[in-house]
Amino acid sequence: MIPEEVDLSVELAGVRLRNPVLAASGTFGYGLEFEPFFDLRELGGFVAKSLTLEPRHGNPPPRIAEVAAGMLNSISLENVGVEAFLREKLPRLPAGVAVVASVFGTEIEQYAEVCKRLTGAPGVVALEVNASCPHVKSGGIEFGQDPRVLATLVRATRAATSLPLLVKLSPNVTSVAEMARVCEGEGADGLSLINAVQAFDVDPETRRPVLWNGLGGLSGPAILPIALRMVWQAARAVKLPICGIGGIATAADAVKFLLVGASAVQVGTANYLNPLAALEVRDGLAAYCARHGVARVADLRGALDFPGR
Amino acid sequence: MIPEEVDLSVELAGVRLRNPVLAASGTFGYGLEFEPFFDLRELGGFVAKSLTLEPRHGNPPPRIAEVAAGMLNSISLENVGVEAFLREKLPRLPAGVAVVASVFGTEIEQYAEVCKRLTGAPGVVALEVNASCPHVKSGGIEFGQDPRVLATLVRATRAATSLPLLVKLSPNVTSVAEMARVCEGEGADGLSLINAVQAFDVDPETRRPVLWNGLGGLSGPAILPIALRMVWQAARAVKLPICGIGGIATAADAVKFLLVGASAVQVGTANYLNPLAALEVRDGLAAYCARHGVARVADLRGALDFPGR
Amino acid sequence: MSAPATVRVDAAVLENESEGGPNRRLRLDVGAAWPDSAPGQFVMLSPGALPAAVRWDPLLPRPMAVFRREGAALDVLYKVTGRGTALLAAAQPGERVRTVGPLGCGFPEPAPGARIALVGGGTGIASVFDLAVRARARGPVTALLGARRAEELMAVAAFRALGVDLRLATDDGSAGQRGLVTELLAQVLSEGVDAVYACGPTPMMQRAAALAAAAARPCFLSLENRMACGFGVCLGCAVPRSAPGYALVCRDGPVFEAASLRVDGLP
Amino acid sequence: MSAPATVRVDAAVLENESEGGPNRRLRLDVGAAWPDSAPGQFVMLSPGALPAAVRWDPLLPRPMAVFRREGAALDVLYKVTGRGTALLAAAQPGERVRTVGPLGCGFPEPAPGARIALVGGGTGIASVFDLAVRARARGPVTALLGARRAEELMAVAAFRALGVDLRLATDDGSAGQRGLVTELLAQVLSEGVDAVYACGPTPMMQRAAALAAAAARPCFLSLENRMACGFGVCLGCAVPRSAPGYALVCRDGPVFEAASLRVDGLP
Ligand SMILES: Cc1cc2nc3c(=O)[nH]c(=O)nc-3n(C[C@H](O)[C@H](O)[C@H](O)COP(=O)(O)OP(=O)(O)OC[C@H]3O[C@@H](n4cnc5c(N)ncnc54)[C@H](O)[C@@H]3O)c2cc1C
Ligand SMILES: Cc1cc2nc3c(=O)[nH]c(=O)nc-3n(C[C@H](O)[C@H](O)[C@H](O)COP(=O)(O)OP(=O)(O)OC[C@H]3O[C@@H](n4cnc5c(N)ncnc54)[C@H](O)[C@@H]3O)c2cc1C
Ligand SMILES: Cc1cc2nc3c(=O)[nH]c(=O)nc-3n(C[C@H](O)[C@H](O)[C@H](O)COP(=O)(O)O)c2cc1C
Ligand SMILES: Cc1cc2nc3c(=O)[nH]c(=O)nc-3n(C[C@H](O)[C@H](O)[C@H](O)COP(=O)(O)O)c2cc1C
Ligand code: FES
Ligand code: FES
Repeated sequence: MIPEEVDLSVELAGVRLRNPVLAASGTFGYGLEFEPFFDLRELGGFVAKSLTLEPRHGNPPPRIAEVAAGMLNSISLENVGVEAFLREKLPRLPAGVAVVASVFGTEIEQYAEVCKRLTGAPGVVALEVNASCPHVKSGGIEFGQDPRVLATLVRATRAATSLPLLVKLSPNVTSVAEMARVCEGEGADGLSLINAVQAFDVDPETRRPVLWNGLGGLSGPAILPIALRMVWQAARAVKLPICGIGGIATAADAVKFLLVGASAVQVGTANYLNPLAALEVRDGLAAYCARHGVARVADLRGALDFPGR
Repeated sequence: MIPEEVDLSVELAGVRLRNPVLAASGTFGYGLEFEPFFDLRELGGFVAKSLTLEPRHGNPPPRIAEVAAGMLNSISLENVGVEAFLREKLPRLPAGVAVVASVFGTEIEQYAEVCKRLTGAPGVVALEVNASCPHVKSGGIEFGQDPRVLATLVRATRAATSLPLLVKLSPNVTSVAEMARVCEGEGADGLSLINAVQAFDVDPETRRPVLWNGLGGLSGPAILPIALRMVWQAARAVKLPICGIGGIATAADAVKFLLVGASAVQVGTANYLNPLAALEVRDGLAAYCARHGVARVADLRGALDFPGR
Repeated sequence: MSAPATVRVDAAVLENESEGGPNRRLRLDVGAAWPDSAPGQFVMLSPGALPAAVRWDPLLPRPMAVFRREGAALDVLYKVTGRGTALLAAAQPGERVRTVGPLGCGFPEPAPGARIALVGGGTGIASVFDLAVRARARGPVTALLGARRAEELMAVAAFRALGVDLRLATDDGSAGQRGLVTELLAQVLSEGVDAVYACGPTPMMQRAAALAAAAARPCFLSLENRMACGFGVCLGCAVPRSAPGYALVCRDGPVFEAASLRVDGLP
Repeated sequence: MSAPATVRVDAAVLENESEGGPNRRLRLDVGAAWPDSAPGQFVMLSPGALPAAVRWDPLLPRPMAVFRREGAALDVLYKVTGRGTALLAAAQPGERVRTVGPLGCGFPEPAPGARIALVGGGTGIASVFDLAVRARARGPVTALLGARRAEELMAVAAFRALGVDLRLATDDGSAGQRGLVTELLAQVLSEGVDAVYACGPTPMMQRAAALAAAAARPCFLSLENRMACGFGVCLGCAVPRSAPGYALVCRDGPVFEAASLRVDGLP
């Protein structure tokens, strides 16, 4: 599927990846769910569902709804907890799958503790600190929206692990560049952006919010131009490698993120409608490179033609 | 077209409107452009293209592009200037059309001066201060994104006019509630939100931004759930009446904004694809009220069924 | 039971015809390699035929029960209720519908000789048909089908052709008994039934579960939740368990023993 | 000239057929009340037939020249280039396409007896056809049509049927002269022409304008810009005037005298 002559490998935060296409946290389960569809080693890697110290149940239904070219979710970080992940999920993955573990907590100490426990686990190549979950009242929104809180979080998680540390930023901020600089200053190895955009929808017939929680996160193709803007802004603000996320469903979408400065990309919501989406993005990216005479996909990074800016 | 029994009239910032459906600034020209399609007096009113003290030429092309369920624009506030508006546009509108004049400037003094000149012009029932244009470097983005600057702007424009003063907020902020409170504190009579969301898109074939300006504003159905979230948040933060804007294309969309707390709505991008969109929203709103036994459309305001929140 | 294989095919539409009222039957060519499915399993279908160019609205696939499988042909019975099904209704023969499946865990096999009652309400009728097909060889089957009006009743002829004991109910009495299908269930339970299998709107399933519990009979519910993925990764289809926490309809269900859920908390 | 009336109709597709290669002809029933249009005016068409349920992607209508009007039937010749035209190509007879028009200011009428050259490149051919129809009664018309390959040349038979002086150019020589259509224009200008009317890709129009200017002949360009509204309210279709500032292609054009524009600044 990959033309011989194209070198798809990239480096992200010190990790060598087979190719720049990963699957995004919360859209790829613990990887195992995609085994019926393809060999997970075909991807650059995947980010597992965000883990907390203890298992979490999440919000009552309805948790999802469809909107124009996108969806809303308010899962509220239901997950099996870090111990069950290490014991039951990780060992079942085939060797050679690059797993990025995503970390979440309601207190900074919890984040740090989860980071500690994940460090050294076989197959886990990096950690992604989810500072940006848009629908947990006591959690993500504050961490990722306040530069001081974010700094504390990055410092604590940085100290808790020797693994490469990615920080996943919230899009619900006035200046993503400021948040990017905070992460760089506190020793993060890379950034992932964006998480879902805070949103709301209502059923005019029942007059109720479509989600039990009211607020939810908007994801899917609708947010791509917002995500691309933020990656472009972050890439100009910091030197850190960036994993671009938001609405990616085709190889052309992925190319856009690389051109504005991302080193790799994550496919999210598209996995739901097409379980082969990430694989198809990988194949299409290789075809794009072959068609455009790009020998190394890494050369696309920041290769936007936008003189003077 | 309007069932007899439904009272569609609403009050917005002290202005009595025939119905709560307006057309948004920059999507309805100076009104005259829609005369081939319907009688402008059928709407609650319209917001004219933002006016500056002097005429402005705007950005070079390309200025627009299509994205998933939306569009990007970087018009950069091309307009005829306040004097030409008063001399050439306003007098040609039929009597009885409620015109909201939108005001913009690169300095606060310019805003204030434009407000002064518009005050007293026949047909102009209110002013809308565009504090939120997402693509003018020296202008909108700073006014609407910094609470202190926004406060100064509202104070100055408030002092410059006796007309009802609406402030149009930027969506590109961490807390729209904070900005809403600033406007309330400085004596605004109402809020309009949201303006277009800052965004970026790239053509992977040419590797160039799709817009000459790179950055542009995302509008259309894609942003509706973001707009609805912000109106909901603003309505809970302040007592000011709110004009809801963002992705409205059908009566059901308009109902959603009223339910989360808007007093009126503006139809924007939908006018492009359907020059009768605003009229159809008005008709559909009347039909919705008739079907649901709502005697006065004003009763829908804030009638969300979301106990405990 | 080891999970059967799951595949994605862009299946050609073979037929797409009205079944009366708002209901239609879609026949897809899923290919000979399509895995066998158990009664109660489902597929995720793209909301309408795949367009001539990408269009992202509506975005999410729609869950539909496997109504019948004949070689490479897979039938789905669906009701046009909203955007996705309206667009599916416009799919022309030769166009393709993205199909992922079979998904979920179906109905448990009835014990040999057990007298079972199947309760189908509205679109839920499609979910219990394959169970009727397979169960009637094992023991007596009573099928209770309900809908608002006669024309909304799905698959009546197909059930009739099976030769099972068939009873109908409609809200307006235009077919069978006037009233709710659960009133039929109450009757049938009093006549003697060993297990209940139900699919339909939430209030119907809550009532069916209550009736079965009162009669001390096991009750299996097939839930019709909103879904984004259908295979356990979005966590969007959660329903409350009777134990703390949530089950996923697409992965742990769609069929659940009623007692394992907090049925009053179903969406 | 007082602006002609503009209307919005959801026009039924009467025919939608291949014209060879990537080109198709769409015949719409716009109704008898559809206003007359001048050569060079255009319509905005929804990107594909109106769907069975609202779908917002793609969102914006596409500008297309009025190729021909016959009673209630309006013909558009289009090339399948991207999402919108691919979806239009799938529109079936009986489906409806939202149509707003006629829009813009068309070509000025040639002076009686004037020898005019029409230059059409690619999809621009469709924009100059109606001018050929009307102008040939007033004076000698030379039509120069160009495209990449023979099969991409639009409307050759229709031009031939008009009996105008017709010359073709293709990049690969598969029809007419090998090379650019503007090379034909250089020839024809040297043979003697009073005015040039051109529509096509930007480089073609820039070259046509330069050639006409060198020959001191007036040159009218019909521009094919991206548009959102088509009637002057989005300000998205701006092109630089030779005087400071911008003109709107949809309102001030699509036809402009070349000298009034900064043609090197066209997008
Ligand atoms: C496992 C499973 C099997 C199913 N089998 C069938 C089947 O065989 N035949 C069939 O016709 N339907 C079946 N359904 C239901 C079907 O998925 C929905 O009717 C369909 O998704 C509606 O899509 P739509 O786009 O037309 O409606 P939408 O526009 O999405 O919705 C229309 C209205 O229905 C509501 N709604 C949407 N989805 C659901 C839902 N799942 N449950 C309750 N309300 C909803 C919406 O809020 C809205 O008010 C099944 C569902 C599940 C989970
Ligand atoms: C007044 C006017 C009259 C026109 N008349 C005709 C006609 O009669 N027949 C016909 O086939 N076409 C005509 N066009 C051009 C037509 O509008 C575009 O080809 C069409 O919009 C492309 O839509 P799409 O969705 O298929 O392509 P898209 O997916 O939008 O685009 C495909 C590619 O073309 C580019 N593109 C899109 N629109 C334009 C444009 N307007 N100019 C240059 N590049 C563009 C895109 O950037 C992309 O690379 C006319 C344009 C105008 C302004
Ligand atoms: C249902 C759902 C659950 C998600 N869960 C998580 C999560 O646990 N942790 C996280 O960092 N991001 C989570 N995300 C966000 C995605 O990883 C991604 O950042 C976002 O959806 C934008 O990308 P997309 O448009 O491609 O989906 C979730 C998204 C969805 C739709
Ligand atoms: C092309 C274009 C031009 C606009 N110009 C203005 C403007 O001059 N002043 C202003 O306040 N808003 C302007 N807007 C923003 C709209 O008024 C509206 O706030 C925004 O588009 C969101 O609404 P919508 O999704 O319904 O379009 C413009 C929007 C578009 C698409
Ligand atoms: S539908 Fe996604 S987890 Fe069940
Ligand atoms: S296309 Fe909107 S102004 Fe010309």
